[in-house]
Amino acid sequence: MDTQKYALGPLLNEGLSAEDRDLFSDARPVPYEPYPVAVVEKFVNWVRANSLWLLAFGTGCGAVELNPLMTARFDAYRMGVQMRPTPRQSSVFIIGGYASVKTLKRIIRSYEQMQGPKFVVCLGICPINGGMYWDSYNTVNKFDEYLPVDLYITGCMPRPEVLMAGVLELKKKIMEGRADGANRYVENFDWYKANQKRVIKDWNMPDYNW
Amino acid sequence: MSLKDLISPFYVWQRAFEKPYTQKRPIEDRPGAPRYRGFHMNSEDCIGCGTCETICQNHAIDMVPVEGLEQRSGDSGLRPRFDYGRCCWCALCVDICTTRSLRMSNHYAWITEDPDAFHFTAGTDAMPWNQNSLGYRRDDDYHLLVHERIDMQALGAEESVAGFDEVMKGYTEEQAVLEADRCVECGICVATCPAHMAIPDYIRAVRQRDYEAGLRLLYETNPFSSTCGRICTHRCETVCVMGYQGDPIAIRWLKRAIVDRVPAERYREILGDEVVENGRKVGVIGAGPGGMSAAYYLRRQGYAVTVYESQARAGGMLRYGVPSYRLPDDQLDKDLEYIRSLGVEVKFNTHIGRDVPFRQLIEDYDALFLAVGLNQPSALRIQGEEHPRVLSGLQVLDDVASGRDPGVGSKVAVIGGGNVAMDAARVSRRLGADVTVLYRRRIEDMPADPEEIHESQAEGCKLVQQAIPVEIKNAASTSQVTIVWGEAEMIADDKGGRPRPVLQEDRMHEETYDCIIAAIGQGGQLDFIPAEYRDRIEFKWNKFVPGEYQQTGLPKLFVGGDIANSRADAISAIEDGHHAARGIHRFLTGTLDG
Amino acid sequence: MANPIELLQRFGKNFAISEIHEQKADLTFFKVPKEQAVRLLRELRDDAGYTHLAFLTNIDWIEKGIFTLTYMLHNYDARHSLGMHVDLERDNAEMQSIHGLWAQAATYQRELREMYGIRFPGSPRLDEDFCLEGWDQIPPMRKEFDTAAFSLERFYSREGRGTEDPREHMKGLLYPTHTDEPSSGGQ
Amino acid sequence: MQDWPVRIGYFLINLTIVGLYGMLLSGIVARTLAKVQGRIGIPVYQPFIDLLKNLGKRTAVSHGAMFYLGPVFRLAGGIGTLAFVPVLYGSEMFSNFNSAGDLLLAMYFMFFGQLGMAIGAGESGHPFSAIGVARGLGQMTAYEVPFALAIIAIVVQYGSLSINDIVAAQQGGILNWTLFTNPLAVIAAMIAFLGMTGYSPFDVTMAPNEIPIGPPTEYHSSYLAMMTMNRAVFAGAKLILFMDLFFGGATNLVELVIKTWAIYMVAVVVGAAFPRFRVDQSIRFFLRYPTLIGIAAIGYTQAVLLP
Amino acid sequence: MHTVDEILDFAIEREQQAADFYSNLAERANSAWMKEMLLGFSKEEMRHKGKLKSVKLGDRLLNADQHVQDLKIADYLVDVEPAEDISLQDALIVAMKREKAAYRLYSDMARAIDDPELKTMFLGLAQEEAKHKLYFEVQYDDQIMRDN
Amino acid sequence: MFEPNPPVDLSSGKYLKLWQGPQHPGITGNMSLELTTCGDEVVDCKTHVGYLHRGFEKLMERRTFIQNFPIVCRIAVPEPTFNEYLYAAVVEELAGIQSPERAEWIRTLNLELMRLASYLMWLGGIGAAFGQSTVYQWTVTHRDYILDLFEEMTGARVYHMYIVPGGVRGRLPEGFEGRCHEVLNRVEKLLRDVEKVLFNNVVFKARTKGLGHIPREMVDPYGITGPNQRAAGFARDLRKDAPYLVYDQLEFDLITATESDTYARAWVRYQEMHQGIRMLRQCLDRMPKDGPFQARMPNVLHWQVPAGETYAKAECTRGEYGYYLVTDGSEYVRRVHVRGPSYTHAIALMEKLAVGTNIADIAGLMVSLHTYPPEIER
Repeated sequence: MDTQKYALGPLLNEGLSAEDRDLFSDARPVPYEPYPVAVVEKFVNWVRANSLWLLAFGTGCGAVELNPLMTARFDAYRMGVQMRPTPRQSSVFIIGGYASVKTLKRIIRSYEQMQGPKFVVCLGICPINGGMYWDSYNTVNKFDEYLPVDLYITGCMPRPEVLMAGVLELKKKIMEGRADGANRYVENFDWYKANQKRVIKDWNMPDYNW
Repeated sequence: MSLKDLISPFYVWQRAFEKPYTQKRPIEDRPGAPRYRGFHMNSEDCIGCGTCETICQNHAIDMVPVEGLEQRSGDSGLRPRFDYGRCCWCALCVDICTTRSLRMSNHYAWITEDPDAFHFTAGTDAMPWNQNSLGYRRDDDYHLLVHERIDMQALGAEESVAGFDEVMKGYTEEQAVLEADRCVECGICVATCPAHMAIPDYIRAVRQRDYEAGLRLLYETNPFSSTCGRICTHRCETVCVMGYQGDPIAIRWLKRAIVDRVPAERYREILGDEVVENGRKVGVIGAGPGGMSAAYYLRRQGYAVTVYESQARAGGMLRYGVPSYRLPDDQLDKDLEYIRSLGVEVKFNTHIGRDVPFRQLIEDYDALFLAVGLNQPSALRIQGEEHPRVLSGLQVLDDVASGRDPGVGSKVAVIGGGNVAMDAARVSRRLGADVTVLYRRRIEDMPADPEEIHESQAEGCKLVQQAIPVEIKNAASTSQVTIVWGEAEMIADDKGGRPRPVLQEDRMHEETYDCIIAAIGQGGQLDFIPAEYRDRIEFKWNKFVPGEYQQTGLPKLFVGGDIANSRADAISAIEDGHHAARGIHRFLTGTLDG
Repeated sequence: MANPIELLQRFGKNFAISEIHEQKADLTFFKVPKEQAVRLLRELRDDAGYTHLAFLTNIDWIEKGIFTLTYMLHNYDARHSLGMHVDLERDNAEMQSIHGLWAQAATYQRELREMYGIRFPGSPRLDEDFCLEGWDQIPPMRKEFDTAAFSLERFYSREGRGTEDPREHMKGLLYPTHTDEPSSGGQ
Repeated sequence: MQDWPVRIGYFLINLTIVGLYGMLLSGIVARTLAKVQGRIGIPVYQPFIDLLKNLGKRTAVSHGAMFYLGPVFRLAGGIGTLAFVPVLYGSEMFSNFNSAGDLLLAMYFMFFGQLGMAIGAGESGHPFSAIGVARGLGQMTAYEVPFALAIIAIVVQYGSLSINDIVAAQQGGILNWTLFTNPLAVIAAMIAFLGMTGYSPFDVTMAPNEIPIGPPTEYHSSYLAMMTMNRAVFAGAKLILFMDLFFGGATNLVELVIKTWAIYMVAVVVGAAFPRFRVDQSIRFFLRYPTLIGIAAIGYTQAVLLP
Repeated sequence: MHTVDEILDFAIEREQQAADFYSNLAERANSAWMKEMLLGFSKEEMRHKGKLKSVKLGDRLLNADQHVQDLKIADYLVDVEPAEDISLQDALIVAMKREKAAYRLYSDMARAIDDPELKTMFLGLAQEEAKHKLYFEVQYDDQIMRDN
Repeated sequence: MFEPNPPVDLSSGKYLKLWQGPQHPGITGNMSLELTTCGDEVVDCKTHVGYLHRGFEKLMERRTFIQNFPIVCRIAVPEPTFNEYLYAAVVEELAGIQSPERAEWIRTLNLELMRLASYLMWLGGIGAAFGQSTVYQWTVTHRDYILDLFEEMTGARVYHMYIVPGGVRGRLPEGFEGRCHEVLNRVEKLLRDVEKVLFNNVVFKARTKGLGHIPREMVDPYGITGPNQRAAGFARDLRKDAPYLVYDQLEFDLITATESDTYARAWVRYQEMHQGIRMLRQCLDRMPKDGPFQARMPNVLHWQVPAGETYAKAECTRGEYGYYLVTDGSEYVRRVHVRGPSYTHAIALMEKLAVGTNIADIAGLMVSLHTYPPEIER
C-alpha cells in the first residue's frame, strides 16, 4: 500500500468536545516488539495461539454461526477459544461478515481498545469484496482498507467447521509469528486512518463507555 | 416457591452422564451434504455463453478468455471466473446454466490470508474440489428457462401440397413475444451468423414489441430481412445455447415476426430515405441477395449504384430458386422494393459480356461488385443423361417461378439432397406428382435444411437414401425414363470428413418415371471476364478467392455471393455484399489499399 | 362488519375516497387526499375496527413527481386489511404525524424521514439518525440516488476483476473487420 | 516461633501449591460444567495457558494509579486470606501464619480484596465496572451476614478465634466435624459459600449478559492475569478455610484435595442448575433464609452445644 | 520390361505424359481458373513423377499392401472429351478416368507377371494410381456433387 | 397513544447513562440500547438500530425478480425461510403464478422446521439471558440438527434459498422423512428436559414472572403481534386467521396465555414448539410424494411482473411478517417493503417496557420480546 499518498490528518477524535476527547486514545499505537530471546517469543506465540479469546461482537450475519461454534456440537472451547465480552481482554476480532458504516466505526473503536497482540479474522464474502452488498450504500466493500486482516474465511455463511479450520489456520499463523496485522496497522496508521475517514463522516461517538 | 421448582433444575446433571453432543472431528467428519452448495465446478460442456454472469446479482462472475481452449463454433472461448468475495452460493448460475456444465461441489473450506486470492476459473484452474462427485445440481424438474419452442402455425401437409400458398403462417404477436422471451441474450449466435446480425438485440425488440427498433437493427446488417426471416439457413440456431437442453430459439421466425409487423410503406419512414450523394458510382453485377445487399449499403453511403441483372426480375436465386410457398414473391419484393426506392438503379435483361462488355463496366465505375451466383447446374454425367425427360432442378424451379409449366408428369424422381432437390421435389408434389428423392448419402447428411426435409416428407415425398444413379435407360420413349441406381454403403473418410458413399454393384435397382429431376449441384459461369483480367484474379476450383473486404487482385473488383464463398446460402451472400460495400467504401475513401 | 367496499362507500360520504381496488378477498387498496388522511385513519381505527397498523411506507413515483404513502391497516375481527394511499408532492414532502394514533408509527416516520426526506412535524426523535450515521448524500431510498455508483465511488471494489462479453469477445477474435464501419443501415 | 525467613519460605511454597491447585480446580470445574452442557470442554490446563497469555499481552491503557493498584489489592486479599489459613493440620510447613486471632484476619482479608477491587475498578471509569462493583459489594455484604453468623456460631461453639484450634477441636472422627456437630451453621456458611464462589445463581456481578464481565471490564493483560491468579489463590484459601472450619481440616494433601474438591462441587452442582438472581434478589435471599439459619445456628450453639 | 528400373522408367514416363496432357489442355482452356486448375493437375502429376524418381533412387519405397479406398465414382460416369471449354466437372472426370486407366494398367501387369519383385512393384504403382484417383474422386464428390 | 418517557436531567448526577451494545452479549444481535439508569432502575431507554442496515429495499429495486430471491433470505439471519416464502408469495400473486400443491407442502415443512430452529435458538437465548447457559448449549445444538436437515434438503445450513418464486428448488432427498422424524423425536425429548430445567426453576420463575408486563390495551397501539400478543391473551394467529400454504389442512392448537410477562411469553413459545413438532409430523406423513414442485415459469432473466401491488403476510416466530410489493410492469420491483415484527417490538415497545425495569433484566426483557435487529433495519 502506498503510504505516501495519504497525508497525516487529525486523529479520529476531531470534532469531539473537550470532555469527550479523553474517551478516545489519542496515542498512536506502538508496534509489538517480539521478545529478544527467540525461544521465549516462540513459547509466547504458542501460548497465544492456544488461548484465543474472541471479542463477542457479532458485527454481521457471521454471528449466527458463532453460536453453533461455541456450543456443544462443535465446542470450540476445546481449542482454547472462548468469547470475551470486553475488547480489553480479547485477542481475536471476528468480523462476522459485512460491516455497515455505522458498525465500522464501532469496529474500529473496539479494535483500538483491544490490547495487542491482536488478530482480525474476516468471515464470509462481504469483507473480501462486498459480497451480496457490493452495491449497497451502507456497507464497506474491502474491509482491509480500514483494518488489517490476518485471515479470511470465505463462505456465506462459513460453516462452523470452516471456522474451526480457520482457528487452526490462525493458530498456525500465530505460532509461526506471521500474524502481524496489528503491527501493519501501526506502520500504516495514516493510511488506515485516511481510509476510515473517507467513509465515516460522523466521528462523534455517542458517549460509548465500553 | 415450590419444592419441585427447587429440585427439578438439578435434572441438568443427568446430561453429565450421557455421551456429549460434540462432534469429535468436525473438520474431517462432516463433509457437505450431497446437495451442498459449495465451490463451483465446470465441465468441458461449457461454451462460455455467460448466462451465469448475467443472472448473478452479485457480479461475482467474470467471463475470461482461457488459454489453450480449442476454438470451435458456438463456443465463445470464455469461461466463468468466480470471485468468492462476491459469490453468495445461491446457485442461480447453476440453475440457469444452459449447458448444465456448471455445478457445485460439496467442498466449503477456503481460508487464506490474501484477500486477492479468492478468484478462480471453474473447470480450468486446478482446485481441490474439481473431482468432487457430490454437490448441488439442478433438479431435472426445476427450470428457470423455457426449453420448448413456441410452435408456429403452419398449413397441414394436405393443404400445403394443394397449392403454392406459404406454408408457415408466421407468429402471432403473443407467440413471438413468448418465443423471444426464451432468449438468454448471450450473443453466441452472432459469431455464427454469416452476417453477424445483432440477433439478441432484435429478439429483445420483439420481446419489447418495438418493431421499429427491431427493423432498424435488422437493416444494420441485412436488407433482406423479410426473405431471411423465411428461408435463412439459420446457422445461428444450430449453436443457440437454448438448444442444449431443449429447442433452440426460433431466431429466423422472430426476424420474420418483426418484418411481418411492419408494412412495406413504413420502411422509408422508419429506416429513413435520405441519401447524401457523394458523387461516386459503383456498379453491381447480379441482382441477387449479394448484389442487392451491396447496392443497399453502398447507396446508404451515398454512392450512385447501378445493378446489372440478366433476368427480367431482381432477386436472383431467391426468386428463381426458392418456390413461393417458402418465400412468397411479395415478401421478396418488399425487401427489393425498399432497396430500389432508395435510388438503386437496376438494369434488367442485361447480360454482361453479351449486352455490356465487362471492360466497359470496369472502366466506367469507380468500383465494381460482382455476385453472379452459381446458375449452371452440374450434369449427372451418366449414361443416357441426354434423355429429354431428364430435367434440371433449377430449370424446374425457374419455370415454376416464371409461371411456366415444367411438365414434370405424375411420377417424378429427384436426384440430390440439397435445398434445390427438396424444392424441386416439393414443387413437383404441388404439381400433382408422386415424388421419390434419391440421395447418395443418408438423410442426416443432407445439406438441405432439416425443416425442408421434414416438410417434404410430411408432404409425401419419398426419400430414398444411399441411392447412386448409375444409368438412364429407355431412350426410346419421350414420355418415360428409366433410371438404374445402386445402393451405396457409407465408408468412413480417413481424413475425418463426412462418410462417403461407395456403390455396391451387386445391389442395383431399376425404376421408370415420367421424368427425372437432377439437382446434384451448381457451378458458376465466368466467361464474360476477359482473359487479361482473369490472370490477375485468384481462383480455387471454380470460385473466386477474395481477399480482405471481398477485394480481388483487380483492385476495383469486389466479389461475393455463392461464386465467392463455400457456404452458398443467401445470408452469406448478403454478408458478402455488405462486407464488399464496406471494402468499396474504404477503397474509395483511401483506407483500403488496392 | 360490513363488506369493505360498502364500508369505504359509507366513509366516502365524508371523505374523498378514490381508486378503490380489491387486490384479494382480505386486502383492499384505496386513495384519500392528504388533508383527510389522518382523520380517516382515526375513524377507521376507532369506528371500523381497523386497530392494527401493520406498516407505513412510501413509494417513490419519480416520473410523476409524487410520493405515495401506504398505510396498511388491519381489522382482526373482520380479518381484513386496508391499504390506504396518500399522495404527497415529491418536492418538499410533508405529512401529518400519526404517532398519536399508533405509538410505533413514530419509528416508521423516522425511517421515512431518513430514507425519503419526508417530514412529519411533531413526530418524536424525527430528525435523529435512524439507520444511517453521518449520511451526506440525498436520502438513499429516493429513486434518483444510485446506490451502486455511490458504493463504487466510496467503497471501491477489489482490483483484479474484468469480464468480457461473449459476443464482443468472439467478434474481436473472429470477425474484427466486419463491424468497424459506422452503422449504415437504418437511422 | 520459628524464625521468619523459614516461615515465609514455607508460606511461599503453600502459596504456589494452593495457587496451582486453584487454577487446576478451575480447569476441572470448567470441564465438569462442559459435561453437563453436553460438550467436551477445555483441556484442564487451559487456565494456565490463558494466564500465561495474559501475562504476555501488551497494555497501553492507563486509568490512574488506583487502577493499577486494584489487582494488587485484590491479589493481596487472596494471599492475605491464605496467609492466615492453615493448609494442613499438624504440619509445620503447611500451617502458615496461624495465630490466636487468625480467623478474624482471614475474614478481614476476604473483604479487603473486594474493596481493593472496588477502588481499582471504580477508577477505570467504565460504568459497567461501577455497576459490577456495586453489585459485588452489595451481594458480598449480604452473604457476609449468614457467613458471619455461622462463624460466630462456631467461634462460640469452639471458644476460639484460632483456626488451628477449631481444626484441632474437630479431630478424632468424622462425627467431630462441625458439619455434624453444628449443621445449621454449616448450612448457613455453605449457602454463603455459594455466593462467594460466584457461580449461579449468585454470579450477577460478573455476568456477561447482564453486564459484560463486571468489575474487570477494563482489566486486561497482566492485570487480568493477576486477578486470575488471585481467583485461584483466593478460591483455594476459601476452600481450605471452609474445610478447616466445617469439615475437620486435613492432615495430608490427599485429604485436602478430596475435601476441597467436594466442597467446591457443591457450588458447581448448584451453579449448573440455576439461572442467576438479580442482585436485589440475592441480597433479599441471603438476608432471609441463610440469615435465619445463621441466627438459628447461634441459638442452637448457645442453647444446645454450650450448656 | 524386365527390371524394376525399367518399370519405374515406364511409369515416370507415363506421369510425364499426363503432366504434358494437362498443361497442354490448360494452354487451350479459355477460362483462367480452368487454366490454373489444369496446371495444378499437371503439377500434381509432376509431383507423382518426382516421387517415383526418388523410389528409383532408392530413397523411398512403394507400399503395395495398403488399402486404398475406391469410391467408384469414375466407374459409372460417362467419358468426356477434353475440349477448350472444358468445365471443372468434366476436367475432374477426365482426370479420374485417366488415373483409373493407369491403375487398371498396372493391376493387369501385376497379374500377368510372375516375378514377385516386379509384381510387387506393379502392385505398388497400381496403389499409387488408386490414390491419385481417390484424390480426384474426393474432389469431385466435394466440389461437384455438392447438392446445393 | 405515544407517551414519551418522562424527561431526565442528566446533569443532576442522579442518573447514569449506560449503553448496552452494539458490542454487548446481552443484546440480541448488533444493536444498542441507550439506557439512563437511576441506581439499578432504568428510567429511560432509547433503541439505536442501523448497525446492520444494508439497504435491502433499495438493493431489491435494482435487481430483477429472480435476483431478489437469493437476497431476501439475508434480511432475517436466524430465520431466512419466511423471507423466501413471503417474497415468493407476493411475486407469485402479482405474476399470476400458482405454485403446485407439492411445493406448498414442502414450503410448509420448511417454514415449520425454521420456526422450530428459530425457537430453539431463542429458548437458549432466554436461558442464557438469565444465566442458564446450559439450556443455551443444549438448544443451539439441537437447532444444529435441524440445520443438518436443511442442509440436506436445500444445500445450505443458514441461507437456504430453497423457496423460489414458482415453487421450491428440488424434491426432498431420499429418506428425508425418516431422518426428520428422528430429529423431531430428539427435539421433543430435549423440550421435556428444558421444561424440567428451565420452566420448573425457582430462580427462572423469580426472574421472569412479572417482568416486562404488556397490558392488553397496549397491544394494538404498539403493533404487537405473534407470541408476544398471544401471551397477552389474544387468540390471533395468521395461520388460523388467514391460512396460507396448507395450514388449513393441519391440526394444531392456538396457544395463549394471560399473564403477558416474560415467563408467559416463554411458555407460549415453548408450547408452540410442541405444536410445531405436531404439524411437522403431519406434514411428513401427509405431503404428496410426487408431482411437480415448480410452476411453469417464464424465462426468469427478463421476467416482467404485471403492474400492481399486494401485501402478503405470514406468522413467523415473532409475529406478523409481511412483504408489501409494488410493481410497475418492468423487470424490476418498484418498491418492496418488509414488515418485520421486530421493528415495533424492539423499538417502540422496548423503549416503553424498559422504563422501570432493573438494569439486570434488560437483556432478558429484550430476549423475551424476540427481536432480530437485521430485520428491523434491513
